[in-house]
Amino acid sequence: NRAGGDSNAATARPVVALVLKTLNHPFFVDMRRGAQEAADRLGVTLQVQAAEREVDVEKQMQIVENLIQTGVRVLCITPSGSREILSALVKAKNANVPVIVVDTRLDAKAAADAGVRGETFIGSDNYEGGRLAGRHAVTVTGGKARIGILEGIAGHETADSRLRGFRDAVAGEPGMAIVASQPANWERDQGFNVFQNMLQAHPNIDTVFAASDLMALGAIEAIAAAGKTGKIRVIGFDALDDAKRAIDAGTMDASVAQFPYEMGKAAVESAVKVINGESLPADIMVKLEMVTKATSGKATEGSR
Amino acid sequence: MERPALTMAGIRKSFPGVVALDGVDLTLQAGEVHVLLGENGAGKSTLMKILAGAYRRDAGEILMQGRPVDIAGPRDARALGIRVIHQELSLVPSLSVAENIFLGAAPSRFGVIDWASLRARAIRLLSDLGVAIDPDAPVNRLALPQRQMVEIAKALADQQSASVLVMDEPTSALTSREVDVLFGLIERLAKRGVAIVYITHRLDEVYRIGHRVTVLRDGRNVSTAMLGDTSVSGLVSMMANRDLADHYPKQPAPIGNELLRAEGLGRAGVLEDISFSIRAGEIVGMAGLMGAGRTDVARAITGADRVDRGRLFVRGRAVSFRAPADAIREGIGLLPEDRKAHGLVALLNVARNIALPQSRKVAGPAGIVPRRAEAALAAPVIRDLRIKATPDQQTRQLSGGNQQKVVLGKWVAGDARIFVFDEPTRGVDIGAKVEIYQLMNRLTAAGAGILMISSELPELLGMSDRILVMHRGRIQAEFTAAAATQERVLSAALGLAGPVLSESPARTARANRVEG
Amino acid sequence: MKARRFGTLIGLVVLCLVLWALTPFFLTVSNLLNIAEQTSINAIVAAGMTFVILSGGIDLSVGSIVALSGVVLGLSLHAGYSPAVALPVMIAAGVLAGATNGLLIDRGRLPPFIVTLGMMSIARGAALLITEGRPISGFEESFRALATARVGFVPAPVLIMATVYLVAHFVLTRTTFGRYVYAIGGNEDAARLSGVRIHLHKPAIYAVSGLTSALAAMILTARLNSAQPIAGTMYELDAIAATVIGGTSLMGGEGTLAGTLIGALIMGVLRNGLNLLGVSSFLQQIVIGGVIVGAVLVDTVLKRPRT
Amino acid sequence: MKARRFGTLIGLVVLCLVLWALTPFFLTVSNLLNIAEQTSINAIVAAGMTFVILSGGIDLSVGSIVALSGVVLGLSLHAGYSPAVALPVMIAAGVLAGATNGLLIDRGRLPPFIVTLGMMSIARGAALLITEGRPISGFEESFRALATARVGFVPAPVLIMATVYLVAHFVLTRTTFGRYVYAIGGNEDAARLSGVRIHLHKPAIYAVSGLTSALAAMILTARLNSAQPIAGTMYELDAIAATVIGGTSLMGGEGTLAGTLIGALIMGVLRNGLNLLGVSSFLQQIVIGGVIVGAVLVDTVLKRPRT
Ligand SMILES: Nc1ncnc2c1ncn2[C@@H]1O[C@H](COP(=O)(O)OP(=O)(O)OP(=O)(O)O)[C@@H](O)[C@H]1O
Ligand SMILES: Nc1ncnc2c1ncn2[C@@H]1O[C@H](COP(=O)(O)OP(=O)(O)OP(=O)(O)O)[C@@H](O)[C@H]1O
Ligand SMILES: [Mg+2]
Ligand SMILES: [Mg+2]
Repeated sequence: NRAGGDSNAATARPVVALVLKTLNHPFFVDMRRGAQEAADRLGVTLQVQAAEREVDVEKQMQIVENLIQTGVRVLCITPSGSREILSALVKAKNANVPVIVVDTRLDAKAAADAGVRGETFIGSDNYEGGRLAGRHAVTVTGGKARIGILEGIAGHETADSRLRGFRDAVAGEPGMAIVASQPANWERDQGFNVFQNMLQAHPNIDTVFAASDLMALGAIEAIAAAGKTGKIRVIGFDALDDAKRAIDAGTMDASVAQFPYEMGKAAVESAVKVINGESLPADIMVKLEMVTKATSGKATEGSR
Repeated sequence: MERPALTMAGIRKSFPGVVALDGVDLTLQAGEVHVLLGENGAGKSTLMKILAGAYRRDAGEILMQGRPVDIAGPRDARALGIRVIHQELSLVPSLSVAENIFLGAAPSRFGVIDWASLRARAIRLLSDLGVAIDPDAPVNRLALPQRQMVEIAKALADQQSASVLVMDEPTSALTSREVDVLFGLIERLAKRGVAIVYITHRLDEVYRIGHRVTVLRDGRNVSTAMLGDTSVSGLVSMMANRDLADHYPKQPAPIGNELLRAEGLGRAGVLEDISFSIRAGEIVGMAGLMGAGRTDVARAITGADRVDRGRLFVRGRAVSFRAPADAIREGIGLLPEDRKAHGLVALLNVARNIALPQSRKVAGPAGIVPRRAEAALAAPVIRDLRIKATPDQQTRQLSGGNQQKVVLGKWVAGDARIFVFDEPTRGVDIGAKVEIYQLMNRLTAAGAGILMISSELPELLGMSDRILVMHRGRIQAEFTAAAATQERVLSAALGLAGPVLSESPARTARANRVEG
Repeated sequence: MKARRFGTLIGLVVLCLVLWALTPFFLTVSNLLNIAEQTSINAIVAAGMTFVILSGGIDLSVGSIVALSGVVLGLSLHAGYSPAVALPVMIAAGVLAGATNGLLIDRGRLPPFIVTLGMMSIARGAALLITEGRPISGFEESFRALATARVGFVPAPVLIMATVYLVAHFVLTRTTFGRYVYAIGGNEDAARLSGVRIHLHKPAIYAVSGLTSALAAMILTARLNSAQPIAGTMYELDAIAATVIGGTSLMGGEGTLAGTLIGALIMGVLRNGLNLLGVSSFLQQIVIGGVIVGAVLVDTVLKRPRT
Repeated sequence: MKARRFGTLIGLVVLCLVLWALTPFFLTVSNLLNIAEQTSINAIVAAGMTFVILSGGIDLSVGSIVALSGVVLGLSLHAGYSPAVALPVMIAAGVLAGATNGLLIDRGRLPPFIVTLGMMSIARGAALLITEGRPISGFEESFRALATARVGFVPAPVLIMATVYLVAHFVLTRTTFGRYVYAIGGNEDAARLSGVRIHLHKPAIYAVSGLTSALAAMILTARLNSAQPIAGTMYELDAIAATVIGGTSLMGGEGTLAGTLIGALIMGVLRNGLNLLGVSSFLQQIVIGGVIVGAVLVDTVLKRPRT
């Protein structure tokens, strides 16, 4: 049933598909760039597709279904839903398209039930990242802090794992009090507004954890507007370029770096190995790192 | 003869499936009142819409003062001094009366409106017209006749530059008092040299103000003549290509049992102590000046509006209507005053409009409409009322008079026994009027009762068995057909006469009624 | 009306021809089935939306009702109820939410836009609240068959879509309720004065939209093997676009279900084609926007009467 | 009309009283200034939206135009142009996008919903394309003053909002253009027959909406010190909600800017209050939805004529 794909593959370079959650977020933009770099280097054609909204797993499923029609050789995917995407991956399996899972793990049990096995998983753990941020907060505050949290879109898996990790890390510390936790929907301007409002109710907040840097950057502007720059530690997630600049400027304390560029690169490299029939390890873990003022120069280099 | 102010020659216009105008000529002299006559759908409004720039003509030419002109849009028409009062009202409901009058022509500097001068000019214009309408009131607060007066005022907003004034049935919503004022104004304008086209279905008006007449039939000229050289029956036979013996062919039916009785109906600020009855075989006329509350009575007894006080009986049984559907179930049908707003679903075809009140019957208990069932229901109605349309035509494509007939047809098709007709012959041609009167005769002969609200006194006097006269939300007087004269009805409508001039069956009945 | 439907159909055919010329992957049986299956959810939501828009209203809450009825379904199934119980319950939830819209619009005389905007927020919040924001996943094969089964070579969602359209078309064209939908949309006052019980039919119209949203949720849940409280985001825009591309007037009173189906297919074909062609995501948004406007433009030009 | 504005104002006052009773943080000068500042962006977008809705249209593209004109601004500033050059350029971009909407709607006789839905997708795609999906951040203090400066104790965005409202109010109530907006919305045919140049004014109306979107983008970019291609998502719903809560009829022809401002404030106060009270994220959506419907319901009940 893949006659079209075969004739295509015979004449042209093999096609590797990278299906992202979205391309609206710098995180995935970086991932694509890493992947593109590897594709150019290794002589494969890279097809990048993404839904318009990060959480739209049904649209992602459609993209997978459509790409299968074109006879791609390998499918790299950052699942918008760790269980929901399995239906699409079953279809990929039935069409003999090997799958490489990036950034967000498949739900192990559900994947086993569905009989889906990714060739490999490339990424870092959001829950671990959250814990890293939490432990960092404990260290730098000396175990005593009044914390405000900016949550992501309610019901969003990635945001939830990061938050759980952070909460678990500070839970054991009696001095670490989470005084407010509000959703800012992963948006910069909502991060601003929500944190501005939070400061009204809790002027003594001294530490902010934002589930993504976009919200953290909004909070930084709210802090500046309140004239409290330097008095409130801001810890973000993703180590976006803007965040690193803020860390260098001292307006932000730290951000958890996930190195999406590396993930993208590794994804395409692994895909080529699959095409060549080489075997892959079950997991390719990309490091997680706390980017602080001390490390930021190095971190910036690493992700490019 | 001096050069005509306006010449339209060989005008053609077709719509998908209809040739509305087929080479029509019209010549207007400065200072004349030129009456345009024709049956419903003859093409009068279409011809005037071409003049107004609302439609593009397919062929033909238009000359003003002998020079050919191109009218590509409403602005061109205005610039040429052409002013049009359209048949279907075209006001902006949420804007004030004053703003509507000067819409598109407000006094302004650098785009900033001079409100003081705008108001002052509106007040002057309205008082010229002799109407007491608040210039600051939004138009959607006005009743239909008042809107009509605003529409007239709007066409006269800058009379200085007007050379041609078109009035498409301006009096169809007016009562005699406003008609008199309007006619005075038309005469003044004509004296000043304005060429006036006057479209009407009220033949009595034709001789009051017209100088010449042009008759159209089926989109073609039939004739143009000096009015002095024609007779009413001559005009009628030109329009309809047949003779009408009697304009008010009233045929008294045997009066039977009481069908509907209202007792002391009232609604704060609108209606007070409305009591009357309608019996089988009876046509009860209702007269009154603009805003007297006749429409409110019609709505109150058909479930369209709630009432605060009073009781309603159908065939002696007390009823209370929560919605028009309840009244329809009791066999009451309302022909509303404003067909565009309340009568028609313009996007639905003729058959479905006619069948709408009868949906339950057409469909049967399961609610499934058999194919062509509506067309089957509508076909005889279209034939009987001589509606110039096919069952499948969208009603918005019909001429005004034919739309009116469709609204009427909705009730004729059903099994209503009590009809409330609010201005039933508005915009209907003379032939169709007689058909409607004959239809009313047939209905009463079959035992129905009719409440006929009308602003045309001759029709009320000609067709009613009894006449109720309203004044400021009350029933001011009641006349038997024999006792009613134009003068007596008018003075009651003005509130000059005593409360009841003749014996009133409804009131007597109420006085004698034993509680319980 | 016929010319109009025709116009949109021409748009669809042209689009297909263009894609056929551009990519060999487009015109294959498996891809066309693929498109039909992917279109089914939007098409079903759009069928209910067509009722609402024909009646002169709008329903922004469809996406949230998809989410809410979906999680009701998910929770019922996980609580151990069989699909025979869970499905009626979830459909009731959708119908109820829709009817609530209709009641508020009718009794409160509120603008449909605002009521359904409120419901959009409320139903979404409720879906998140009862699941604590977590998806509910993993259902039995018997239930998942609603998305995965094939009858002959036709996928179940396509069959469900076809059934919905046949029934809805019958209701709209052959029943009094259908007539009333058009009459209310064309002129609500005239309809009321003609004896149409608006208080009964308006809530029913929005309930239909709730019903189709629930049916879409059923397919979606089976398809993803998961009921997500964040499902259905932006479905309202897709459904409205399909309806309007299909020639239904947002003023109400005019339109057909066949048009809506064609509208939904245009969107489905377009998305599929852009994926097949490997058009970049950003460019896709531009092309989709352009085609939406273009499709309606072609249609309007074809339909425009000479005046 | 007056009663109606009054009704919404009552809603705002009641909301404030409730929040005052529930939390001591609400009624402080700094918090009220916060609210005013946070409201400014939505309020400015809603001012243009009010023009469009008054004229009987709708503009779904405002959020995307915010993003597009924002990134145009960001790129111009980063390319080294001074704000004196960059601001006119970005405003031109917004006005152009709006005017394009208007031209398509007017000349193509297309439904505003569809045209602006298309533009929503196109402008968003364009913003993403020219930035490759990345934000453009870090601007000079001279530019950032547009968001951070204070005149007396009044934040600059609040001043800009006030200016926009004063000018827009003047235009709507005192100029021929403003009255044509109402006339076109109230009865387009009548306006045309009265000689109003629809072909001129309709594009202008949508251009106004593009203009206010660009002004909002200016504040947003200065405020966040970043121009993002994904900025402004869902702004259309907030702006429409503010307009309709403020008593403007979606049918066109009726409404005031004062109402829209109150509507925007209701939404701003509500979001602020929910943050202050620490209401959970799921519940927030339910409460916001409820208040939107409730506000309009109260207003409608107060305004309703007895029939
Ligand atoms: N927009 C339209 N589309 C299709 N047909 C139309 C349209 N407007 C008018 N017609 C048709 O053109 C013919 C002439 O209509 P017109 O309105 O000019 O009649 P009229 O003489 O003014 O009648 P009335 O006395 O009833 O107002 C009618 O058959 C009508 O159905
Ligand atoms: N929609 C409306 N809104 C506000 N006031 C109205 C409305 N319709 C009518 N009125 C007012 O109610 C009063 C009675 O009007 P109604 O239409 O019943 O009078 P009428 O006797 O039927 O006169 P006509 O039929 O000649 O208009 C008038 O003062 C009128 O201004
Ligand atoms: Mg006419
Ligand atoms: Mg009346």
